[in-house]
Amino acid sequence: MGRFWLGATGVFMAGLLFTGAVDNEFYFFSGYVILQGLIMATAWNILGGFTGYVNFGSAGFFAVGAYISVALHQALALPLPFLILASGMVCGLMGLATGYLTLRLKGIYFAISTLAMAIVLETVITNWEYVGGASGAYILTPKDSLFFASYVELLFMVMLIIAIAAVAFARYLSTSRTGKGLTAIRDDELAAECMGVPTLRLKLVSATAMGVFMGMAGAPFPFFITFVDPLSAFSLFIAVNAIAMPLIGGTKVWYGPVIGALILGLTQEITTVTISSELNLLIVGVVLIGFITLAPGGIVGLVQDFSRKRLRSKAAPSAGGDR
Amino acid sequence: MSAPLLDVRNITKSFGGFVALNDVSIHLAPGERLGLIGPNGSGKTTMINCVSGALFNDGGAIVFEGRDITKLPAYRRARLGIARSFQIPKPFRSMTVIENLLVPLEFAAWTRIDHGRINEEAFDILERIGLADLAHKNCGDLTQIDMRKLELARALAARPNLLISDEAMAGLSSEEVDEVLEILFTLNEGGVAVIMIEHIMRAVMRYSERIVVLDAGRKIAEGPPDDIVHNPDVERAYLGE
Amino acid sequence: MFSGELFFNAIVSGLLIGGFYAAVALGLSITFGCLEIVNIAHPTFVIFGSYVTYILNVNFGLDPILAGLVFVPAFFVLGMFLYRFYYASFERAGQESLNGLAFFFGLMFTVEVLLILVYGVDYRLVSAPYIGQTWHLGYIDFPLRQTVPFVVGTAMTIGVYLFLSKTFLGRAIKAVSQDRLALQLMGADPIRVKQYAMGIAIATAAVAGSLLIILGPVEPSQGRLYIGRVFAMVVLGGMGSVSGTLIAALLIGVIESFVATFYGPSWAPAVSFGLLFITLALRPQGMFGRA
Amino acid sequence: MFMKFAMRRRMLALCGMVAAALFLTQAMAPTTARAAEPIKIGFSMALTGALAGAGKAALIAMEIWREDTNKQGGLLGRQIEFVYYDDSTSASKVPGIYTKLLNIDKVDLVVSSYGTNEISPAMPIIMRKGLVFMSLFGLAVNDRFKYDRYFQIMPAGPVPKEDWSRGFFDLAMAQNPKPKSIALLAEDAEFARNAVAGARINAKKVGLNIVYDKTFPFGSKNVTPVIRAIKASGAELIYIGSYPHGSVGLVKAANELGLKAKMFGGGMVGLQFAAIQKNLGPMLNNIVNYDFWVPEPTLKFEGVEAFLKKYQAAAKGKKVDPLGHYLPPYAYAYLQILGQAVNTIGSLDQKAIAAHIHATTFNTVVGPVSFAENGEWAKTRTLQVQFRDIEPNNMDQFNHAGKRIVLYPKSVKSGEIVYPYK
Repeated sequence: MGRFWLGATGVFMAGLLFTGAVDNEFYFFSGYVILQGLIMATAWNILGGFTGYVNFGSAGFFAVGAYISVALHQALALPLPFLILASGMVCGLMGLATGYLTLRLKGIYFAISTLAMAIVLETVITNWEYVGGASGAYILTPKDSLFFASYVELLFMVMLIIAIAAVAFARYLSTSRTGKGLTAIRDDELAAECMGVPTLRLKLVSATAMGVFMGMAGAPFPFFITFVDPLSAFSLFIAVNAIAMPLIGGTKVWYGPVIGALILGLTQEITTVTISSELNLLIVGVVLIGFITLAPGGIVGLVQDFSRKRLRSKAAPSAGGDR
Repeated sequence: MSAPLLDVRNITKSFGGFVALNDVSIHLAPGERLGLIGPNGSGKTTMINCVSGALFNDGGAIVFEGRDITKLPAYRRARLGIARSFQIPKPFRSMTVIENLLVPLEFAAWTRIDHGRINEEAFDILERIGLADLAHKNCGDLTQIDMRKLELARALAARPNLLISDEAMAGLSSEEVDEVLEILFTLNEGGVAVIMIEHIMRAVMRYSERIVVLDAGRKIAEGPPDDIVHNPDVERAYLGE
Repeated sequence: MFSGELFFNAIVSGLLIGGFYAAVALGLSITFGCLEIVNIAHPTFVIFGSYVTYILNVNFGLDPILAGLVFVPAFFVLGMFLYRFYYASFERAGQESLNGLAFFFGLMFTVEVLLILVYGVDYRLVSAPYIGQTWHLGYIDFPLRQTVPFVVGTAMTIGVYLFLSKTFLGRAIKAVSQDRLALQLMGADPIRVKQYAMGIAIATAAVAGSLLIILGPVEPSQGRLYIGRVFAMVVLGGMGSVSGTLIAALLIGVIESFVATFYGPSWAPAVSFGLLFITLALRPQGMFGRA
Repeated sequence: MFMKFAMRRRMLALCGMVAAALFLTQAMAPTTARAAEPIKIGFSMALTGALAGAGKAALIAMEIWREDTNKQGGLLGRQIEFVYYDDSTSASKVPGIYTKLLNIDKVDLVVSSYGTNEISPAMPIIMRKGLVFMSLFGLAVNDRFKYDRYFQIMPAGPVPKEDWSRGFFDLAMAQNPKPKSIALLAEDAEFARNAVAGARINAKKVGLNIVYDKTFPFGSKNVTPVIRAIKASGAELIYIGSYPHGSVGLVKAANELGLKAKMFGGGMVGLQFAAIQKNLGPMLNNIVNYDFWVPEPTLKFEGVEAFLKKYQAAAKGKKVDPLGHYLPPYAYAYLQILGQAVNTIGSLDQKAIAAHIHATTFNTVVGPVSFAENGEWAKTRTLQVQFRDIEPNNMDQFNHAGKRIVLYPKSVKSGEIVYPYK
């Protein structure tokens, strides 16, 4: 068991302890929203950050996840874990299909088709009366919350598990041989292909994984919010966050989106209850643009540059004139 | 003639209405050094794009080591032993020099190498090419000549039987050209067949055992360098009517 | 309920709205098609154009179209500045794919929020003497509220088409990303050419914005509704082909109008985006583009 | 090694920052214990995002109520304080906000945000705490939750979906000869779809033939084909559920195409707002549409004019509806009811307050209000008003009687219907 898994287990145990020790539900609601952002950001980054294929339709995957959950809950009253798995599977297939149709083209076409796909999906769900269509659907919070004090604590732990799974998968991808192939694709796809990297297959793997985790992030949403309609499920804010968090944190490494999600998510939760106004939204936009233009490597990139400089300036006097 | 390593049979490729390659055949023996020349827009790059799999030809067939690879995607061809360098260097910019070599080692050559010795392999290649000092440098900081060398080193790391070198010397000084030629000669001595596309005539003439000339998508001449120099068709193609 | 009256009116109505769509897609056809800059914030600039139109119309009673035209030079400069910034930040470093795209995304979001900060989320409307009037030709209706945007939008598109094919700068713009050699032979500096091209593209947004607000009320986040649609038109029309974009815009207008008239209006957006999706998957060079 | 160390140190610093930020929120939140403790009313409100226009107008009205009440001595002799956060019209923020209000800010009373989407996410939290929940313009939220301390101020009526359009149908069926056919059209979002769903039920009940029944996409730009299809259907009545953007497009298209019908309107949101009324001008004439308050003599309840005067003064330059007829009086009234109930009971005992609200008819700026079992108005007072003699480009006209005649319900009727529409 590596240090990562020790850390992950630590985070999980801390989460459990937190649910046991803290009564104040506010933290769980806030935590849920931040974790949702974290999963979305990590999922987005598996494709967008690792291979450079931008997905504008994150909200579409998320919403489909949420609505699969609504539909199966209504039809079969399946318990939450099954709903999450089903949503993950459907959205994974969706990622695979979109990828198969468009990933052979230049990245920009993929970006546009995800945008188009999100709108097609919104239209479909708006007209799908079984899940409430445009009028929305109510999902009453189940009474049973296992051994947790309240249902939101259960949801919080569920999200924590999904988050750990998503981050672990992203880490596995980026540190494995596959990860090297993905990086090669991002740097130069043609060169990668000519160096023996099966680019289409790797892109499909990423697109599928992205879909799976976005769907999983969406599945518990109806239970969290109790009333879901297309406008709240396909919210632009979700799509913006899924892109902004990795870009702010750093797209090249698996922990970039995690850092971005924690910082941006916390800031958003804090500003909501302190200084909220349009200015607050403006800050997100300006910070995003600022990072993209000034620090394209995100926070991780900044830290790396900084420590490299420090290393150099420390090494300089002793190694002076060596080379 | 021994069984060819590469046999390009009557391939055709057009873009919209523009015919870039028209019924061109090329063959190459194992370990042979072939020069591919022609004026701008004659179809050289299209040809090697078709051979390496970056493009698919419309008609004709490509056979490599007796196997029809016409429909194989580029990465499969790389795994079979066809490697190429690019005219405009395409390094993996976010990686260091040695990491650039690990990509072909781990993908193209994966089934043919000892997985435990992969870093040593990469170092060996860098040493042979003369880039060992720069192994951990970010490849964005390389000079022009080092960038060209990296292109070759990376192609080499794919453990090819056939190396296609696409204008590896464009823009280099006379000494640098010699340096690259030296590398290509050593490579060939190791048994790798080479197709060299080059505008620098001095280099092609010195390096090639045989030369193929393309003009406007057709093969207009083929033969040893000395014959090609005196071929009237070739002269016309280069100098105009 | 199928009748000649419905049928021909559906066609006319679709063409009228299609002319307006062309005006919105035109700028993107230049930036995306010719310059390969993925300005997904373009529709938001159109909304911005609507708001400046609104200001002049409400405060000075200026005709909306005139108001849009007044702002064309300012938008032109804005576009040039935007390209300079884009070039310095992304294109020069070869980072346009991921970061450039995300930049426009952030820009869209920021402009939208700025408009909300200044004007709130209320719907803004303009008044003009022709809004509400209708011409009739037999049983076919030409509501001026849609006919005026159609005429102006189509005229602008044709104007830009002529400019691109007949002038030196226009040809340079068309060559700038496809044919570097031709550009060099023409002796044009690609950066300057792109700068002017972006200026023209954003300038069209000022006019398209005035057309949008003539058609109906405008609020800041509305631009998003158009992103997919205009990209659909540019891709369907064959990247960078202004004439193709015009045809695609008219076609999408007519298809939407048919779906709305004869089937269910609520499926209209899925139809045009579905078309885009299928085009991308099967024939990415566009329906009217060359391979 | 050094890099790792530097990294770890920076991570530590980061964690520190996060912790500090968390601490700050705690510190910045209003502190609880204080002498002569005020009563805290907590709520979430859409101050940014799509519904910010409504949310801000509601907040202005609520603040007027707070000032008015504090001047008269507050509640239970204590001054009133608001603790509110912006949900930015994003439903996912609502649960967090209400748990913060209840668990950290320890508010004494809660009221809702504006609109169905932002009300229902708060319900499970409020229900678990057993608080009285006054809600602002949610449509049929309690149908699913069945919470007996939920009270909704929008005068939809006990069966919200159907009561909503009851007036429209009562008016239509009272005409001679009776209309026979109806077209139904809904914009694709929650309220409009529900309103039309109710209209569909009503239409079937009175035996109307539904000749057109479609929905169109939210925010659609080109509604001309829709109006043309409706025109071709030959429907005598046209009932529409739509949002501001769609409403404006539909009214303009109907005029441009010379749409003829016996009655046209119903559930069009947007026609209640001054800016849109001014822009549409005479195109509005004869449309019969729902509304909640108009300056007709039959609706001049005690206090409403004084309130609107304050509102209109406060609304200047705030990017909200300048006249404030539609929503603000109700945002004032839902607090009025809560305040009256608290003062009568004399404590914050939620059970007693809820029981009292159920049992009482309250006098408010929107008239007498009493609640049904499910927390909706005991009887619908969704007005059907008809636009009359509207002049172009004149906003002030809507501040006076005679422009929006109340046709329904009978209790507040101020004129007779002009029939047919065109």
